[in-house]
Amino acid sequence: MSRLALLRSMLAIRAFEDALAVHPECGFQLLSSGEEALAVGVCAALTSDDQLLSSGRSIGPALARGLDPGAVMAELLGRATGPCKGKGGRGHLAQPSAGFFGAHAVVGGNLSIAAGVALAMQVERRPGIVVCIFGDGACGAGALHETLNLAALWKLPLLFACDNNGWSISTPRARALAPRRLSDLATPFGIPAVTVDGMDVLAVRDATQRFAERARAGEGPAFLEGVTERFATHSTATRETRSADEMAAIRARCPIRRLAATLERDGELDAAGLARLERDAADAALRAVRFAEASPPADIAEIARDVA
Amino acid sequence: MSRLALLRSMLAIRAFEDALAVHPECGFQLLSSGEEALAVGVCAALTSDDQLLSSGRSIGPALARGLDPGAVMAELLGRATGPCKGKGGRGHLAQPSAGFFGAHAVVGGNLSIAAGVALAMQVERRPGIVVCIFGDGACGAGALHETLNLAALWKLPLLFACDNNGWSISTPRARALAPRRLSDLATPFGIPAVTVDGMDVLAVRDATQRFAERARAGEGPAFLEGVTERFATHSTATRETRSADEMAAIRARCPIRRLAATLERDGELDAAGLARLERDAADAALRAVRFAEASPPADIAEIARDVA
Amino acid sequence: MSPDAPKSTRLFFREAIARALAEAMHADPRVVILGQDVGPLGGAYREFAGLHATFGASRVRDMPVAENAMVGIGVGAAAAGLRPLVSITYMDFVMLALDPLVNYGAKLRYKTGGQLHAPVVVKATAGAKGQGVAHSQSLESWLVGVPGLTVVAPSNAADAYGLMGAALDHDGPVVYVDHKRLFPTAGDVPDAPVRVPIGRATVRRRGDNATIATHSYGCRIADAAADRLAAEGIRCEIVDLRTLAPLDVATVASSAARTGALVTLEEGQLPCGLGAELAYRVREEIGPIRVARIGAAPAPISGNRLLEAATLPSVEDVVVAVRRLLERPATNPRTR
Amino acid sequence: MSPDAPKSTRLFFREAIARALAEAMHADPRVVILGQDVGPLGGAYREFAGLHATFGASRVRDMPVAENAMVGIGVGAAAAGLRPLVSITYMDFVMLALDPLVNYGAKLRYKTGGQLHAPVVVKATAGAKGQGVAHSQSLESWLVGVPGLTVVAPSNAADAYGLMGAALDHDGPVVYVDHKRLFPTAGDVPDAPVRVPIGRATVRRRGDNATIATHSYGCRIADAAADRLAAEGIRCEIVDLRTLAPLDVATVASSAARTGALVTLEEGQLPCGLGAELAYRVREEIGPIRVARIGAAPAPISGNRLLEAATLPSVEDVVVAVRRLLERPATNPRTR
Ligand SMILES: Cc1ncc(C[n+]2csc(CCOP(=O)(O)OP(=O)(O)O)c2C)c(N)n1
Ligand SMILES: Cc1ncc(C[n+]2csc(CCOP(=O)(O)OP(=O)(O)O)c2C)c(N)n1
Ligand SMILES: [Mg+2]
Ligand SMILES: [Mg+2]
Repeated sequence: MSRLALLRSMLAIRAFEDALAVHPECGFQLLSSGEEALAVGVCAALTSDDQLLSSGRSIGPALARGLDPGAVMAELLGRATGPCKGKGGRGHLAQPSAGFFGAHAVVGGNLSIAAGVALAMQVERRPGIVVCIFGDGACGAGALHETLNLAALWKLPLLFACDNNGWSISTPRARALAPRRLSDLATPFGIPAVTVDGMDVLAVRDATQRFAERARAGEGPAFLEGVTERFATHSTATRETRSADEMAAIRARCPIRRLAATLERDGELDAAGLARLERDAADAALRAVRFAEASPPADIAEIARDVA
Repeated sequence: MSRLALLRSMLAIRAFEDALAVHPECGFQLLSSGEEALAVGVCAALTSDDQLLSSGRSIGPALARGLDPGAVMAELLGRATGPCKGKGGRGHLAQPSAGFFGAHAVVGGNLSIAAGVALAMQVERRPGIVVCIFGDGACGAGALHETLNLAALWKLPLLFACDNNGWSISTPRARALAPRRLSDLATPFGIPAVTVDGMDVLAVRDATQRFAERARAGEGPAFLEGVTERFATHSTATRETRSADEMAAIRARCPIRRLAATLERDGELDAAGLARLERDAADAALRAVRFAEASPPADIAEIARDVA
Repeated sequence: MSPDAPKSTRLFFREAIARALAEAMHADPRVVILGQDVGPLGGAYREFAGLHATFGASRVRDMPVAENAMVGIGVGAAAAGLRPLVSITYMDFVMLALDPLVNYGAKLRYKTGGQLHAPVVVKATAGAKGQGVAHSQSLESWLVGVPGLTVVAPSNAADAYGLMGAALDHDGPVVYVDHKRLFPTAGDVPDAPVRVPIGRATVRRRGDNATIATHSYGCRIADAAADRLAAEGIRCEIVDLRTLAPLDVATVASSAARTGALVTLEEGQLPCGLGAELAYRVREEIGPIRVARIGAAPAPISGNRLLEAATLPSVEDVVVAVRRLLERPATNPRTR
Repeated sequence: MSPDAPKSTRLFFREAIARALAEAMHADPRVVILGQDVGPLGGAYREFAGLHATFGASRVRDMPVAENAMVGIGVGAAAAGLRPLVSITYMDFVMLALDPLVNYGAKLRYKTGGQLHAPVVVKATAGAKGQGVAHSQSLESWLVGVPGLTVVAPSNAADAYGLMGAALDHDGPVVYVDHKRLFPTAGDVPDAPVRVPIGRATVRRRGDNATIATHSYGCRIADAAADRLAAEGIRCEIVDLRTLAPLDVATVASSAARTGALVTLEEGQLPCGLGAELAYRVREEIGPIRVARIGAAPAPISGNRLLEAATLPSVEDVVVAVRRLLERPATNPRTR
C-alpha cells in the first residue's frame, strides 16, 4: 500500500466519523479518531485471505479493512442494508466475506475467538492469518494470558495488535496495568513483541508486515503494541475526563497530519492536494450517510430470525 | 525453623498420607507426597500473622502450616471433628484461626481470593502476609494474570508460590504451558520471581524468607516457582500415566531422603535417629487416624446450617 | 405532609446509591469500593459520584477490566474482614465472575463449617438501553437458585438507598441488581438511615382485579400499564419483589389470592425465569390461579433501537396480558 | 430379538460417546476435540478413549486449565469452519466459559445477521459423586433460557451416542450435558449411525397414575422409584426430556394430561429450575394439574458422602412425592 493510499484510508475514517458524530441518529458510538494509524497500518499488511477482528471500537478497523462505508454507516445507523442487517451495530459489526470477522464489544472477548479462527486456518491449511485489534484495557483481562499461551503453544497464525490509547474509559493505563510496556506481556510465552508509535502509520505497517510474514511462514504468533491517542470521549455518551490542555497536546499528535507532513516534505503532496483528498473523504462520508439514510430501518421481524 | 524441624515436618506429611492412602474410607484424595519440601519450605518462613491458601492438593500445605493432624484426618474422612465439621474435605480444608485460610479445589481459583485476603491486611495495616500455593496447572488460567497485575499495581503483601510438579492430571507442563520458566510469568508485571529446586526444602525456605521480608516491608508481591515431583497418581481415583521407569527416577528425587542425607553428612542425624523420626511420624499419623475414627461422622443436619 | 411524617429528600436513583455508600463508608472503615471507573469518574452512571474525593483512592479503587479478579478479590477481602462492594458495570460480565462468586463466595460459610463468610456486595447493572447484545442482559434468574447468595433489586430511589444499606449490613454475599434506565429516575428518600429489609416484597399499588409481580425497572412498566388499565376500569395490584433471593412468596401469594389473577413481569428470558418460579410457588401456596408471564422475546437484545424495543417487554405487553387473563373465567382449565 | 430388529451392541455410556466422536471424526475432518486430558488419557471418564491414538494430537488436543479460552477458541474455530467439541470436565467450570459461550457463541448468528454461526459442542459433566462443592453442580437451568443455545442431556448409552451425533450435526452451539454417574452404565446402542432428534423427549416407561419428567441420571432415579411404586400398585410414566432447550413440552403435557399428576425431577437447584419451567408450560397447555417438583436441597453439595447423599434428590424423595401427590384429590386447590 502506498503512503498516499494510507493517507486516504486514514482520511476516510476521520471524515466518516466526523459525519457520523453530528448525525442526529448517531446514538451510542465508540469513535476511532486519533487512532486511525493503528488500524490502517495493520490492515495495510493484510491480504484477502486474512481475517481481522476488533474490539467494540470498530469503525477504524472496519473501514481500514476495506468495508464499504455506506454499508458500515447503514449498520451503525441501524439500517437493514448493513452487513449485519442492522442487528449488530458498532459493537458487533462484521463482514467476514470482506476479511472483517468482526467486532466484539466484550473487552478481551475477541482474543480467544481470534485464536479459534486462526486454529481453523491452521488445521485446514488455509493461507490466511488472523489479526485481533484490542485495547490496552483488554491487557488486564485473563483472556489475554490464556490466549497468548495457547497461541504460542500451537504456533497459531495470529497477530495480537494492541491499540494502546492509554485509557480504559476514565482509567489511565498506569492505574490499571502494571507492565512497563504492554508488549512485555507476550515475552514469557516466547512470542516476539514490539512497541511502536501507533501514531506513525508507517511504523505500524512495517512492524505488522514483519510479523505477518513470520505468521504466514508458520512461525507463530506475535504481539504488536501501538501507542495511540483517543481524540474523542470514550463513547459518544461518556463525559470527557481529560483537561483542555491535555486534549490540545493529544490532538497535536494527529497521525493524519503527521503522514501528510512527511509526504509534503518528500514532495509527494502539497496543500492543495491534501485539501482535495480531504474533500474526497468528506464526499465519500456524505455518500455513506446518504446511502444509510435512504436505506430502510432494520426489519422488526429480524428478532425472530437467525436466533438459533 | 531448624533443619531437623523441617525434616520432621516433611516426615509427618509423608506418614500421614501413607496412613490415609490405605485407609478403607480414604475416598477421593489428592496427595502431596513428593512435594513436601515446597509446602514445608514455604511455611517455615511464615508467622502466625500470616495466612496460607492452597489448591485442592492441600494436605501438605495444611500440615506444614501446623494444623492438628487429627483434625485434618477427621476432615478428610468426613468427621464432625474436622475444622470444617467434615463439610469441606480435602478440596476445601480450612482453618483460618491457625493461619490456613484454606484450600480451594478450583484450579487457579484461590489466586484472586488470596489477593483479597492480602488487600484486607494491607487496608487494615495488619502485620501479616499471604501466601498462595498453586500448581503449574493454574499457570494456564487467566486468573493468574489478572491477580499478578493487581498484586503488582497495589503492592499487595502476597507471595505466589507455584508448586510445579510438571503435570496437570495427565498433561505434561510442556504440552500445556509455553513459558520456559513459570516464574517468567511474573516478570512483565515487575514482580520479582525465582525458580528453585522444589525438592530442596532449604532452597524453598530461603527464597520464601527473602520474598516474605520484602512483602512485610511493604515492597509488594513476589513469585516463587518450585520444581517438584508428584509421587502418587493425580488423585486416588486417577490412573497413572507415567511409566515405571519414570516413576523410579521421580522417586529417587525424594525431598525427605535428600534432607536426611544432608543432615547425616553434617553429622546431625544418623540412621537410627532417622528411623526414630520415621517411627514418631508414623505414630502421629496413627493417632490422627484413631482420632478421626473415634469421631462422629458429619452431622446430616449440617446441610441446613451455615448455608446463607 | 404532616409535621411528624418522616423527613425525606428527593434524589435521583444514582444519588441514593451514592448516599448509602457514603454513609456506610463513614460509619465503617471496612467498606471499600472496587470497580471500573468508580474513582474520579464516579461510575458509569455517576452512582459513585463524590466518593473518591471523600474517601480517597485506597477505599474507592478503579480497577482494570478483570471481572474475575475483581470479584475474587472482593470476596477474598470480605472473607478476611473487609466489607467490599464490587461494581460490575454490566450484568452481562457477571458471567466472567461467577466462579469466585458462586464457587467460592456463596459456598464459603458452608464449606468451612461456619469459620469464614464473605460479606461482599456485587453491584451489577442489568437492563437494556441501546448498548447491544453483550451489554443488555438481565440474568437475575441464574442467581436466585444459588444456595448462599442473596439477590436484591431496587425499583426506586428509596429502595436503592435502603437495600444498599441492607446489602452492606448483610453477613454474606449479596448481588445488588440495578438497571440502566433507573439511574436518572428520582424519588423521595427518607433522610433517616433506614434499611429496606432483605426478603420482603412490598405492594406498590393497590388493586383487586389482577396482581402484577415484578421488580426493578419492571415496576415502572407495570405502573404505566396499570394506569392504562385503570382507565378501562381494571384495577391492578403491583407487587415489587425487591428481594429475589430469598423470594417473598407470601406477599405475592396473598395478593394473587385476593385478585385471582397473576401476571409476572421480568426483563430477562422466560425459560426457568422468575415468572416460572413465582407461578409455581404461588400455586403451591394458593392452588390453581390464572397466570401469565411476560419477559423478553426469545432473542438476543440488539443495540438497534427498533429491535431492542421489539425484544423487551413493554407496557402494551402487560396491558394485553392482563386483559386476556381477565377475559378467561377463573376456572377455565386453560390458564395461558 | 427378531431377525429384522435393528442390530445393536452393548456399550458403556462412555464408549457410546467415544464411538459417536470417532464416527464423526472419520466422516468429517472438521471435527476436532479440545479439552483437558482428552488426549493420551482419553478423558477423565475414558469417554475419549482411543481417539488420540486414531486421530492424532492435531485433532484431539489436550488443553491447559483455561476454560474461558478453551470455549472461546472452540467457538471461534466453529465460526471459521471447524466443528469442534470442547470438553469441560466439570459443569461447574462452564461458569468460567459463559462469556464466550453466551455473549459470543449463542448470539453470533443473530448479531451478524446470519453471516456467521458457531457449530460447536460444549460437553460438560454435571452431577455429584464425592468431589465436593465446586465439582458437583448441575447448572442446566442457567442455559435453557439463553437464546441461540441448544442443550441436550442423554440418560443412557444409546442416547449418549445418538445425541452426540445430533449435536455434532447441529449448526449452532450445543451444550451436551452428561453425568458422572452415567459413564459406567451400559446399554444397547444401535449399530447403525442413528441420531436422536434434538427437541424430542421420549417416554421411557409407560404408566397411567403419574408422570415423572426428568433427564440424565434422573431417569435412573425415577426408574428405581417407579419400580418401588409399582409394587404398591402405582404405575408411573417416565418422560426423559433428552433435550432441555428447546423443551419438548408437548410430550410431557400429553403424558401428564393422561395421568393427571406430574412430578419433575432434577439434580440442580429448584428455584428457577426445570421443574418450575415444566410446571408452568404444562399447566399452560393442559390447565390445572397436581405437580410436585424435586431437586437438590438448598445447600452446596459437600464432597462428604453422607452430606452429599442428604443433599441430592433420592429414589425415596420421588416415591414419597408421587405417593403424596396421589393422596390429594385431583381437584384439591393445594397442589403442593
Ligand atoms: C469484559 C468487559 N468489561 C467491561 C466492559 C465495559 N467497557 C467497554 S469499553 C471499556 C474500556 C476498554 O478500554 P480499552 O480496551 O483500552 O479500549 P478503548 O475503549 O480504549 O478503545 C470498558 C471497560 C466491557 N465492554 N467488557
Ligand atoms: C478451573 C478448573 N478446571 C479443571 C479442574 C479439574 N482439575 C482438578 S486438579 C487439575 C490439575 C491441576 O494441575 P496443577 O494445577 O498443576 O495441580 P496438581 O494437581 O499438579 O497439584 C484439574 C485440571 C479444576 N479443578 N478447576
Ligand atoms: Mg484504551
Ligand atoms: Mg501440577
